[in-house]
Amino acid sequence: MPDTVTRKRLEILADTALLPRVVEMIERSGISGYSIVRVAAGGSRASGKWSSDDFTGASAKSIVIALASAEKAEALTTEIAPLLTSQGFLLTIGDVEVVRGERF
Amino acid sequence: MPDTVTRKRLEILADTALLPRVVEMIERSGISGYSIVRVAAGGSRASGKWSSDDFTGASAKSIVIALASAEKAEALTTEIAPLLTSQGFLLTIGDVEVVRGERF
Amino acid sequence: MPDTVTRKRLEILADTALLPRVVEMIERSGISGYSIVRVAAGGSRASGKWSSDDFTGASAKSIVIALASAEKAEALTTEIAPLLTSQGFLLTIGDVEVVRGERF
Amino acid sequence: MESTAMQTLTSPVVLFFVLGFLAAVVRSDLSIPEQFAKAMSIYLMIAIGLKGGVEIAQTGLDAQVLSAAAAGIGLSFLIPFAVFAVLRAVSTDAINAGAIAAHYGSVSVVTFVTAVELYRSSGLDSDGFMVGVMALMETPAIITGLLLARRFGGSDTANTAATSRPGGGLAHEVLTNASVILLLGAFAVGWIIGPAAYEPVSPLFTGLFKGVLCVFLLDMGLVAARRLFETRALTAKLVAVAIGFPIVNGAIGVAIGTLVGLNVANSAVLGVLAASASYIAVPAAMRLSLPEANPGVSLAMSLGVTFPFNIVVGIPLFAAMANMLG
Amino acid sequence: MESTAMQTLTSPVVLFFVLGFLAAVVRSDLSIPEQFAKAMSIYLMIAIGLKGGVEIAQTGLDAQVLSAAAAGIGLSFLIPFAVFAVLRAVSTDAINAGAIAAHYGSVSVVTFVTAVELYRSSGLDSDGFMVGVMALMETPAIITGLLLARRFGGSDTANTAATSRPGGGLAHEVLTNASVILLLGAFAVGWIIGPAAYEPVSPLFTGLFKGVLCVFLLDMGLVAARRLFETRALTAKLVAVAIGFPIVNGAIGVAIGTLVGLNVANSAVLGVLAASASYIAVPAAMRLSLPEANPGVSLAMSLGVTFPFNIVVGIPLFAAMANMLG
Amino acid sequence: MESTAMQTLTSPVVLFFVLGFLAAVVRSDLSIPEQFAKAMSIYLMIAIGLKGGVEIAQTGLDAQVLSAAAAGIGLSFLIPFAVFAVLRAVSTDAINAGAIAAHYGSVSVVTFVTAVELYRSSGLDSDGFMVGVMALMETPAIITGLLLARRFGGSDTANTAATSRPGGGLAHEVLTNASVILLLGAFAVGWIIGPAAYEPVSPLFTGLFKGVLCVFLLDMGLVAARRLFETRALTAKLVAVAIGFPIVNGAIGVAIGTLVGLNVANSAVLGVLAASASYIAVPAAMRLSLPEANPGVSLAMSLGVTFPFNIVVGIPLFAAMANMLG
Ligand SMILES: Nc1ncnc2c1ncn2[C@@H]1O[C@H](COP(=O)(O)O)[C@@H](O)[C@H]1O
Ligand SMILES: Nc1ncnc2c1ncn2[C@@H]1O[C@H](COP(=O)(O)O)[C@@H](O)[C@H]1O
Ligand SMILES: Nc1ncnc2c1ncn2[C@@H]1O[C@H](COP(=O)(O)O)[C@@H](O)[C@H]1O
Ligand code: NA
Ligand code: NA
Ligand code: NA
Repeated sequence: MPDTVTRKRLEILADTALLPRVVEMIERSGISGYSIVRVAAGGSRASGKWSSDDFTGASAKSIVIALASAEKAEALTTEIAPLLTSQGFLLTIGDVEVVRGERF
Repeated sequence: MPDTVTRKRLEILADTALLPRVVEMIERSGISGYSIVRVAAGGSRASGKWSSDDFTGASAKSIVIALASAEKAEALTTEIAPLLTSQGFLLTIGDVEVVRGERF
Repeated sequence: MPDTVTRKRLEILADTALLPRVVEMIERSGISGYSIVRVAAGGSRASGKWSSDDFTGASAKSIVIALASAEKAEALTTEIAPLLTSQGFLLTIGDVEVVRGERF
Repeated sequence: MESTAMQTLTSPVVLFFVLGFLAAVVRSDLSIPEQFAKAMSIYLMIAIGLKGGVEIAQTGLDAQVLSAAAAGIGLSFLIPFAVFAVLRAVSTDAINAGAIAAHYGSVSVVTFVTAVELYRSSGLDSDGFMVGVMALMETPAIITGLLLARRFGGSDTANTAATSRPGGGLAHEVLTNASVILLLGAFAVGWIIGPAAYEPVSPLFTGLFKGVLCVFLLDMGLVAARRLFETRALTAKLVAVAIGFPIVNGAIGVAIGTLVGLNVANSAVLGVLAASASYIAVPAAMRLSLPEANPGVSLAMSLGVTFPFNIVVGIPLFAAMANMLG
Repeated sequence: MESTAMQTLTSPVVLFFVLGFLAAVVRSDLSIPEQFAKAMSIYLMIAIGLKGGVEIAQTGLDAQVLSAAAAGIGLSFLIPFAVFAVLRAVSTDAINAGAIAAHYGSVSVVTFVTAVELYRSSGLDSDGFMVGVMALMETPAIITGLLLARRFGGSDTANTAATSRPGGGLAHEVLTNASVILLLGAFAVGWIIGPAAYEPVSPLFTGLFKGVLCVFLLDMGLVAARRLFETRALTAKLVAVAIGFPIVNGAIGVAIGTLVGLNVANSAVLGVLAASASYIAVPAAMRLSLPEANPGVSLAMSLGVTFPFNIVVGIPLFAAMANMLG
Repeated sequence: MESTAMQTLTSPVVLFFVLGFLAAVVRSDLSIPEQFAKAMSIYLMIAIGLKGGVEIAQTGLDAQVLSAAAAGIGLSFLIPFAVFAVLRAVSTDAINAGAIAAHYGSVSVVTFVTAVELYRSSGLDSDGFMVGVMALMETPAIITGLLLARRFGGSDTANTAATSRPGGGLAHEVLTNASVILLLGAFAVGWIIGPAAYEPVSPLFTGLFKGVLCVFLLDMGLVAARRLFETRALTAKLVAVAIGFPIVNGAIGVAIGTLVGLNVANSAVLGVLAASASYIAVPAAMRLSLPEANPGVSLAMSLGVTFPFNIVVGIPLFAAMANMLG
């Protein structure tokens, strides 16, 4: 098996309407790239259920996935932290093995 | 960097038609929320390939993502375990770092 | 809580057009199944932004998720490694707990 | 009748189905986007509901209506018993036999629509109220299928799963099902507004109807062929019964239609409804209420075998039967 | 006027809205695929823009045009002040009051379209340039709403968030908003091509228009009812003001329309525009510029209460008012 | 010819393209949902295939048909050689030169459709069989492009990747490609059913055609402009050749069309086909068979430069050339 190294996998759950701000922060943090997946539906005790079939798009959420080194992950976490409270974003950071880790 | 704590990231791969039952279980377990992502296609040695382009929707799968404390994750796992066998759901539990972990 | 064991969660970010090759490799590696999620948009410092709303589908990406034992994960990693460079795929391997791990 | 058979095979609707089927056979990457296919099926249900209702508003309630409705509901309740018995005889387990029986007791909207269109092209005009009959036939079979699976399947999942659902149980599922709501809702709207107010919306719902049906059948061909060839669960016996069911059920439907006094066209359509098997509403209900059943088998039968059989052979066949009996 | 009220309640457009609403009330699983709904709203905006432009190409610029545009822009800028004051009086915090005020100052494209169609059916023909007026009314309210939230909300987020966006700030957002571009762009295309070149595209944009509107309103009914019942943030007071706002704003709109010299039909439509509240463009802008506001509240009010009220009561009411004043 | 140029620039089809292009230039957030765009392209291919087939059913096979087919296939095979040579001269590496050459040898369905519509509006009616010619021109260029890349690119990936695919290699990919299946399949259906059976589906496939084309070109404008401005790989030299290619290839197409005896309209259309470059079928094939090539470059050229050039300048230009030679 090729050599692997440990990197961070960041997952940010954010309002689709606010993605431009998240992307901007990722770009500023020096992370090499990101990928966005649409959330189809969701729910929480705080605000009830929603579904992407609601054509207003007002509740639509997306998940932004970014692979990054520990330092860049930390930089992004610091920057995005205020939005976690004010906008109800969720951020998780997990450890993953990657091949050719020098890219991140 | 803001303080982070370790929480569980649960991922449940389930039939889209059966999501109401999964959601009910999540709600009962006291987990604060969940997000659903559609699976576009898949395959297994057991049952061959499928794609969401099949308009009957009979094979459609979704992934439910829920962030939770270890205890709530355990409660959900116990409750959902029977369905893993009878309905062929897949459940994975991973460790992730989160900011403001008191929410989960 | 039911017994859990540790397994690998592989995530491969690949061009949607090239998925048949990825699927072939997964099948060859003996992994029991896989699920595909569409990426809606993304960006990188290398090649700029793209969105799935571009009807040509030329930049479209997908994420392939596969749960597997450590050995099968290793087999797939070895096989897919050349494509990580030539095609710009991303592969991450994370540890997750699963119930009924004998299936993978 | 011969003219109907010919019309069937050279109708654009059937040819597009064949095109889709062949495309899947040669493993083309052609596919119709999921949400577009759903949009077309919503369109088709609204259009036939609406037109049926407008027709009732014009012609008033016919003496045949109540007989047709009773015959339809009866068929949907009872067909599953026969289908279940045959399946048990070819050694299907009770859970799957119950699930498949529910599919065959219920109906296929697209088979109905295709039959009505093809019959009309050959001068056999069925009545608007048959849309209502179809809507009534969608769900009774689900109840019979579940009862049989539960009674003989030694499982009480059917019971628990259905009743533990949020929103409350099987009755709710059966009555608020999307296709029942769309068909009966659009039917009611058509009945209220009548022909004058239908006029301005007719370019969408009448003008485009046959064209949209062609495109939808292209997709049906793709999906039917993929179901047929990619499912690993289909045995020769199951293929045989999936051809036998529509022939027998269709003949019974035509006969009962004639018996209760329906005219030739309506009897033929009742035959088509009895012969057809559900592949949208019932599979979804079965996943919820009978999750141990394997959806691969029932769909490969209803969509991969029975649907193509009805489109190509069944539709002209039931017209011929109705002509003979009528 | 009575005829308008009757026409409203038996129009297929309104009945499909009611059908969708009821389907959601009985918790049916019916849903319209997201991308199909977006496609329909794009279609509706192109169609009305295009037809408005073609009409201007035929009739030329009317003396009423400038008055109507000025009245519309004025209403969009000013309505938020009144709405904001009322909301503060029923103890909404300043941030949410500002956000809601922006919704009510702006307009609902579908309410406009439905009104124009229903008025036309009862012989009340408004002018094509009213589409342009609607497009101009979409965004000024966003500016007022943000100013109010920022001035009284003790937060400068509104400011920073908007100006820190890539592509440059609020002005850009307001001018390049998808619906503004579509409406004014299609309007310009219609104006350039004129009636002769419109002819070959009219089967799509005129022929299907009312039918598509029916299907879209079915979806509006579903979404409105779900917003109304699933939002936990709606209080009785907020429901009351969400009914009061369209009545008062609509009356003001009709009055100002009559004052600046619009004819009866155009005054009624200006009333509808003033009475209606945005549920697509403004919520998106508010998420970006005023993220502390709760989109659940404003949408439940505009979509769950005000929209149904306008469709069923408001549209005939403003026609009656315009008839009385005109 | 002048009338054609004028018609082009004030045609709603072209104006909607310009609108989309401008919307992207001002960075509007307007976008057409992905599945809706795919649905429109499926619709357009079925519609032109069907109408072409119906026309053949009426007129029978013309003496020009075989010449046109041979000319088309020849052009698709040979154009890539010239394009490849030019690209190598402006120092593109062999892999990318091969990929781009395949794009230019193949065709753009929408450019074809737009040309046929615009020509028809100015009285220049091409024949239905040209749809078949287009379908035949879609894929030969893929083979030439791959051969060139493999021969001069020092890589054998092209070979392995294609042949190691499930379903079996390049030939399969080339023949079962979704657009080839749709175009030729619908063509065959049209030929079988003929004009009488086409009648009931014509409201969808003829009535709506030009309107749908407008909406699709709106999306093409958005995507073309975004490709042009967001790709970082486009150099001034590449923009220049992406304008030079359609002029030269188009002129050759018109000349060969005239030489093999096609009438003026068909020659002009053959010129448009030669001038146009693929942006759906070929990019997908290249990702599979030549993954080292950068899709950003080829798409920015074919969609961002050549497509707009052909829509605005090329279409009237080739009509003028054909008129001069014919
Ligand atoms: N614990 C969680 N795990 C996953 N998704 C969540 C969680 N909590 C909230 N969400 C998502 O965020 C949305 C809004 O949640 P909230 O802001 O808590 O009302 C929900 O509808 C879910 O889509
Ligand atoms: N090991 C796996 N990793 C990821 N997804 C899987 C795996 N096994 C099965 N699946 C998904 O579950 C579906 C049904 O699998 P099965 O129930 O094993 O036939 C497949 O089509 C995949 O979408
Ligand atoms: N670090 C990353 N994390 C997540 N996705 C990425 C990352 N880098 C690249 N991508 C995805 O891969 C696409 C192509 O990236 P690249 O090949 O680096 O130009 C981007 O548009 C993203 O969708
Ligand atoms: Na049946
Ligand atoms: Na308003
Ligand atoms: Na070409």
